[in-house]
Amino acid sequence: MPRIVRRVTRLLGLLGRRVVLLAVLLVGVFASVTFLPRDAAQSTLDRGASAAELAARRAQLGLDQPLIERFARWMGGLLTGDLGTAARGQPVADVVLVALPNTVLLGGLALGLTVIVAVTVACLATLRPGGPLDRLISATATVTLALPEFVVASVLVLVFALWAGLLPAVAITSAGGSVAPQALILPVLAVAIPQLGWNVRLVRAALADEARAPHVDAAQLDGLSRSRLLVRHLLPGVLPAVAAAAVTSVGLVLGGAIVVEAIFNYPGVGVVLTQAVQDRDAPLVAGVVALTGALILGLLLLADAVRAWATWGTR
Amino acid sequence: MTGAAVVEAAGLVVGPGVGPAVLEGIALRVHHGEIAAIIGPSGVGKTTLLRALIGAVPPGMSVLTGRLRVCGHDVLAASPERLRALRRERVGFVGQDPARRLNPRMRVRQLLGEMAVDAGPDGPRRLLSELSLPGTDELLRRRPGQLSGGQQRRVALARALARRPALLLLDEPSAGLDTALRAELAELLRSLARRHGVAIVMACHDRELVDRIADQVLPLGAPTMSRPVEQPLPERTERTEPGPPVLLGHGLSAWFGRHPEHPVLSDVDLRLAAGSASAVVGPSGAGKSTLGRVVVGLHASASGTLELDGVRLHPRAERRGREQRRRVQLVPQDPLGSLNPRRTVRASLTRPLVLHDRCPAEQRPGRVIELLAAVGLAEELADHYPDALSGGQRQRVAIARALGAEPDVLVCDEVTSALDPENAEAIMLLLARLRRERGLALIVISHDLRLVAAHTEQVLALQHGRALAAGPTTEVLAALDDAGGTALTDSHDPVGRAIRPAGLPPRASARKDG
Amino acid sequence: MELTRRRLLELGAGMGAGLVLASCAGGGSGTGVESSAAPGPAGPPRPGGTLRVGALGKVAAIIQDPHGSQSNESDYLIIALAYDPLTVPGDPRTVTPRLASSWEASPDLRRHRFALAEGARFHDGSPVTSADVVWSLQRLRATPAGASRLPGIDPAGIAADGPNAVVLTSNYPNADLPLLVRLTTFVLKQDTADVAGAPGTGPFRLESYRQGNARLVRNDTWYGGAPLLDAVDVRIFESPQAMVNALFTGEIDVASNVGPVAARTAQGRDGIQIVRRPNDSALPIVMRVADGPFADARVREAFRLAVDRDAMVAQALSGFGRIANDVMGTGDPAYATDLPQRRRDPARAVALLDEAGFDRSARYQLITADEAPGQGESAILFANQLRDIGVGIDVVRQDLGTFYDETWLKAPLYTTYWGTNDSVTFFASKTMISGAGQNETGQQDPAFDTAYQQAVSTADEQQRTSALRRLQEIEHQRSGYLLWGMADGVDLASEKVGDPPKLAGFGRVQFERTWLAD
Amino acid sequence: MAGGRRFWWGLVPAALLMVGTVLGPLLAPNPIDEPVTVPYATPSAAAPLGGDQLGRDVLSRLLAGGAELLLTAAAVALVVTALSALLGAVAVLRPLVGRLIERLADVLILLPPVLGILLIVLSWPDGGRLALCCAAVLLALPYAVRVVAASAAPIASAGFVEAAVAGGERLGRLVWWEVLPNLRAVLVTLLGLRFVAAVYIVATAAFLQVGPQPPAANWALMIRENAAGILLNPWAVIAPSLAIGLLAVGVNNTVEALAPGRGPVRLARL
Repeated sequence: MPRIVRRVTRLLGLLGRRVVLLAVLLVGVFASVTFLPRDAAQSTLDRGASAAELAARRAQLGLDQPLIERFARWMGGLLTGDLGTAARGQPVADVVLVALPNTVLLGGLALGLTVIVAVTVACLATLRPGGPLDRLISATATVTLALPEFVVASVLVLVFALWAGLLPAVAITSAGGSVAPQALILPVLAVAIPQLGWNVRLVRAALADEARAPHVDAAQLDGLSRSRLLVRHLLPGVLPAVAAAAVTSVGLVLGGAIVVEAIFNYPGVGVVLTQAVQDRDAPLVAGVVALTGALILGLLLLADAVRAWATWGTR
Repeated sequence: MTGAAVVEAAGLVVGPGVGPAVLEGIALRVHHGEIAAIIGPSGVGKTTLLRALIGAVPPGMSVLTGRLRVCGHDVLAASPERLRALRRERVGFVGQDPARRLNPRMRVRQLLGEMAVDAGPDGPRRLLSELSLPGTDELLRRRPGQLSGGQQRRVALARALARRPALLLLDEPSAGLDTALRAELAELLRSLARRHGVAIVMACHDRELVDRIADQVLPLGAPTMSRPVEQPLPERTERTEPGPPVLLGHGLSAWFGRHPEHPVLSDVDLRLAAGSASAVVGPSGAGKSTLGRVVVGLHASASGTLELDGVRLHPRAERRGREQRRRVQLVPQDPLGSLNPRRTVRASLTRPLVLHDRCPAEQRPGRVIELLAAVGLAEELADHYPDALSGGQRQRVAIARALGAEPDVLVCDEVTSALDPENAEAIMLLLARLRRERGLALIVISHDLRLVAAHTEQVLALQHGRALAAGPTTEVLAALDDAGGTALTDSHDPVGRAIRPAGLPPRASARKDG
Repeated sequence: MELTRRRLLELGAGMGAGLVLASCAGGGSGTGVESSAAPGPAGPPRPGGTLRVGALGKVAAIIQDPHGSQSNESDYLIIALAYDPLTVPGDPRTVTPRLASSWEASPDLRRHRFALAEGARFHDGSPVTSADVVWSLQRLRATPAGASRLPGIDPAGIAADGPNAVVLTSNYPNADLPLLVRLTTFVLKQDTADVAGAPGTGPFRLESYRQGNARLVRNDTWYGGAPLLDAVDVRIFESPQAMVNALFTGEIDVASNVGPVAARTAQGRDGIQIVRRPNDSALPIVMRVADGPFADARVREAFRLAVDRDAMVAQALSGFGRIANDVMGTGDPAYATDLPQRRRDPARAVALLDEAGFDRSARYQLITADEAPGQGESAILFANQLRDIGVGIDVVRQDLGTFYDETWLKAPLYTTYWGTNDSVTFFASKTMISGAGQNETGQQDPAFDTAYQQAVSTADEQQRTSALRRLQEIEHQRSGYLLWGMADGVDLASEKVGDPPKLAGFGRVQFERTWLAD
Repeated sequence: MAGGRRFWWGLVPAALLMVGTVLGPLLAPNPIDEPVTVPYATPSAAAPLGGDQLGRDVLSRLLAGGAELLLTAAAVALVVTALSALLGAVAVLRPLVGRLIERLADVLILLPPVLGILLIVLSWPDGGRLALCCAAVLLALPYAVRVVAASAAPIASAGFVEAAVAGGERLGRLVWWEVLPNLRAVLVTLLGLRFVAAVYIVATAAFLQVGPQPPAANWALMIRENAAGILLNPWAVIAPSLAIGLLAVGVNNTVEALAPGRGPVRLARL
């Protein structure tokens, strides 16, 4: 089947290009953290440390070497899986690999929730375009568009944790480091809700476009029921758009996680990232971006595969 | 054929409610086993009538007055559920362009199974055999994209028949079928009507099919749009002496993106004499349009030499000299997109005058009037917007705009393909007249061999990007006709014209080819 | 509220001028404790139960080295439970024995001999020897902050005196040495290679540590008597808001050092004990004495009269604190309570400013940072109050990194934060004597310097008290510090927590007597 | 123009809200930085919405806090829309530029936007509001250009543009006269969405304590500052939260009311 081979090579080519892009991004991030005012030595040493101690610390952190050399060494390490050491001495890999799974759990659940709810809500809106439900959905979608995560999180904590006392206000990690399930509910909602607005509008627009396709008009003339029309004739055509929307949400979900983790004291990588930026810790920041970037690359590949599968027989 | 009529329509008026109605005073009675044909030029409302029969009038229009009963139900007063049941069990509708009306993601087995009355596993197989299609598993597993044009049309028909309908509505059933398949279709429809008692109503352009099987014929009135200006159709434009070659192309090749290994056009030579009209023909995908785009400089990834009066032309229009860009002009294919919807006709025509400063500022309004007259359009059209004009009028304005630059070479890329026969003929005559009066050299890209034979002297036939034959039109066409005649037609475009459903803009993603 | 190394640094040097030998009788004025809202559990203390304690800290800044500088309160709490220093803060004696059961100084106040407690053992059962203590103190002295944590003690000055005693020799007579070793002189086994989680001698043993959270179980063989709790779970919290929410929804039992707003929120809820620890932290406004617009003492006096101290305590600390009298070290037993308390006197302030030729048309910058709850708010309020005497103040907020690099010790007018204020001489030695390590006001005052020397270098009680009095008079009269009030340290605890720690400052880590009602 | 009733229903409340936000500072009953009551006081006559962390009147700060957020977000939205219109049109006419923009958009998917804000604003020490605007524009531009390019593609391949190119028109004229006029509906809708996205970014930046600093009255800062006293006076947090939501909905409805109704346009990301 030459077509399979051609399609796979195209996907790999796409992946290859994106890996290069990730490398470019890492250069940008590493350099920008380094150029921030004050450097890692000043940020992590005690106040009132003497100039000598400062110089010694800079030498220890390698800050006295040229940027290109430091970045080359770090990237070299990246290839062999060694993410270098953070400004405070712990290996970057340990810091990130402990925190990243929690953020992936939070982000993954939020993304899943967002996509499922967005598709169902968009379908409901499409059943009666322009109807009261459709207008209500687009209005609420607009509201959630604008509400930043910390606003949603504050209100959720106030209502469900402090007033109603139903859910824990804070994510408590058990000894093994995993977060109790009911402590996940509010953070996931806080990250998912701001994403809902975008995804509902996108899927709604994709459904509206697909509804104008001739084969949908033909299906209507065949007297198919509304729900069958939606599931068998509209939704398959919309999958690529849903996949694309979900993937672009990943970056935003990660951004949201950073904000929500501080409020729920959630042991994720977001908190590590903000502190790393305060500490001007280039290896740690670049390490986090590398791992999250790799994660997003995987998801992008998945979305491409979905798009390729969805348009398999039609070309 | 006695018994209750399957379709009873009287005094039907369908229209947008404001302005002239599209259909007036329609009366139709079709009994079981009877075949009715609706005939008339395109755009007169045949499809609208067909859709009205099952209560699916196109958006923006409605059935204003009249009585309509189908299979014993009053369609106009039916509730949505009643209407849905009627369409689901009693009426099968097969639209034009089946390639786009079959769900691209469903396999043939599902397409038929979804509507089938007898849900047995071999139901789809029997349906396919009825339509002389191999009921093999391999075919049943295919998706519409993997079927030929003819196969797609028959699968669509099979899907309509799967529900054992009492009434079958067909829109241009014979389009895209070659002569043999059209004969089979006629047989099938006749047998459906006679043996299974199915009432059939079809909108059809194909006189032959109508004469052969239609029991009654419903002609719809002439189109209400403005009458195009035309002189009587001379048998052939008289031949003028071919002048010195103005445009020479040698070893022209072109490809898409960064894949020169799959060229769309390879090693084509082109010779265009001043004042001559040469056509470029060939099936869709042969590279006709690509050649035109290379000539006007819209296709950058091309190679080979192109010379205007001996001076080399850069493949990209932006890099060509101002005078070179003035002397070669393009008339685009799709009338819907040939004019900027946000600009009045006057603004569109004034622009070339300014760009190539053909005349001082104060003379420009007068010049616009002349251009409109040259293409046979009334002066007051100047202040209209394109959406107020018909397809034919828009193509004429596009030609006028090209003339504004007083070019030496005019590339017409399928300018008649979206027009009905009468308008197409008028445009070709207009081009012929302009050629004579202004010594224009014409490159006419078309798949309408009848027009090409009537109005061009030279022809270049392309197939799969290669030059098949070149030379005087009459000899080349005759030679190719003897060689089986199918070389120049293709499965999609019949000898007649593929009517693109008016009003539907090309979907954004449609790639430009052929 | 972000924690910084700075807070730990000042505690390292120890504080309080308590008499070296005799435990001073008079209780400190400010160490009284009130707790409102729910009272503690009634009945005798009972053993058992796991106490879940929340403490502030950044996951990115976690550190397990007892001799390192812990910027997280959570890390310090974990270390203070698992390891023992020589002496610890106490009430009423500000220096109470821990690993050192007793200590005495040579007549010239330079050689201090500490006797080790009987039966002190490491968690792995091996006894504590003077070699372990010497090795630990040498290691502490070698850290970058070592010199300021053991001031005046060179590495050579740390030596064993037999198996159960250690002698510290100071370069200058220093009566405060037992006080200085109170909080960072944690003792480890000699030549411990990996200090993280190494066996300690404290009341609890470290069982597990993960990303800043830790579980410590009771050390039954603790020489100070086995604690009542089975175990202590320490939870790290990035923000006080998250910690307080966790307490309200019952996920932790104690929220340590939460600040005034959380305390007021707790007043509205039942089942929450509010533990107020007065004189916990100072939020002075620093006016540079050496140069700039505040070099003239009259201008400083005018600013000290322009501040509305009661309004500051009410608005910035929500009432959880007391007004102060511009003298640092209010928790010191020898604090001069009889100095005249300054009150708001705008008219006098304006007169003084004009007399000093102060330019009231210009705008001045008051730089602040969010280091402690109430600090940012106090700056904004002070700027408003100064508008009443016609002085335009722009409040500039900086992040902590920039603040400590560009503002601290340099700017003419800024706010700062000092924790645990039970020693006047500590502040004098740290910030006000000429050449002091952290001279925030740039003060060079010979009279003040001689008063300080007399206070620390005499063994005679009478001489020491009069020198301390003289010191505080000068500070009250012309120092650069405008100390408008002292914030209470506030902990919140559920009603079933018995005997929560009640000491100001870092006394809050002492959970060895705490117990849980069932 | 969209249907009459829907037009007024969307426009009037939104316009009122926006005018109220801009004129807010003038309507504030109490000075915005003078404490009028006890910190986190519950609503009373002196302070209808209670006190904030310093006892300042929440209502006054609410009225004063909107103008800055609205103007910053509007500025960012306008710049992003204008730039993306030009770049989008050029992208479809010059495939090379198109591919470059595509790569940039791909890179940005990999970068968490919050980190982007932090890096840009912190590298501009006292950039304050301007730094925040530049960060917001830089982060939003690639996606916006993608939206415009997606809508401009069919126009660029339309006959009249190709005829113009063949006829010798230069790029500038093609963009300004041929492509952009046909993108009016898309651009107006894009402006609405960009505004909503800008409100999100400016508010999140304030939460991360970059950009405008206390004691400025700013809705996002209010939410962060008063989070500690959320149980004492919930209004100190709920009021600004509602305000942010209503402002965004108001502006978006205004834009949708103004945009010529062309059905839901294919919208892309933030």
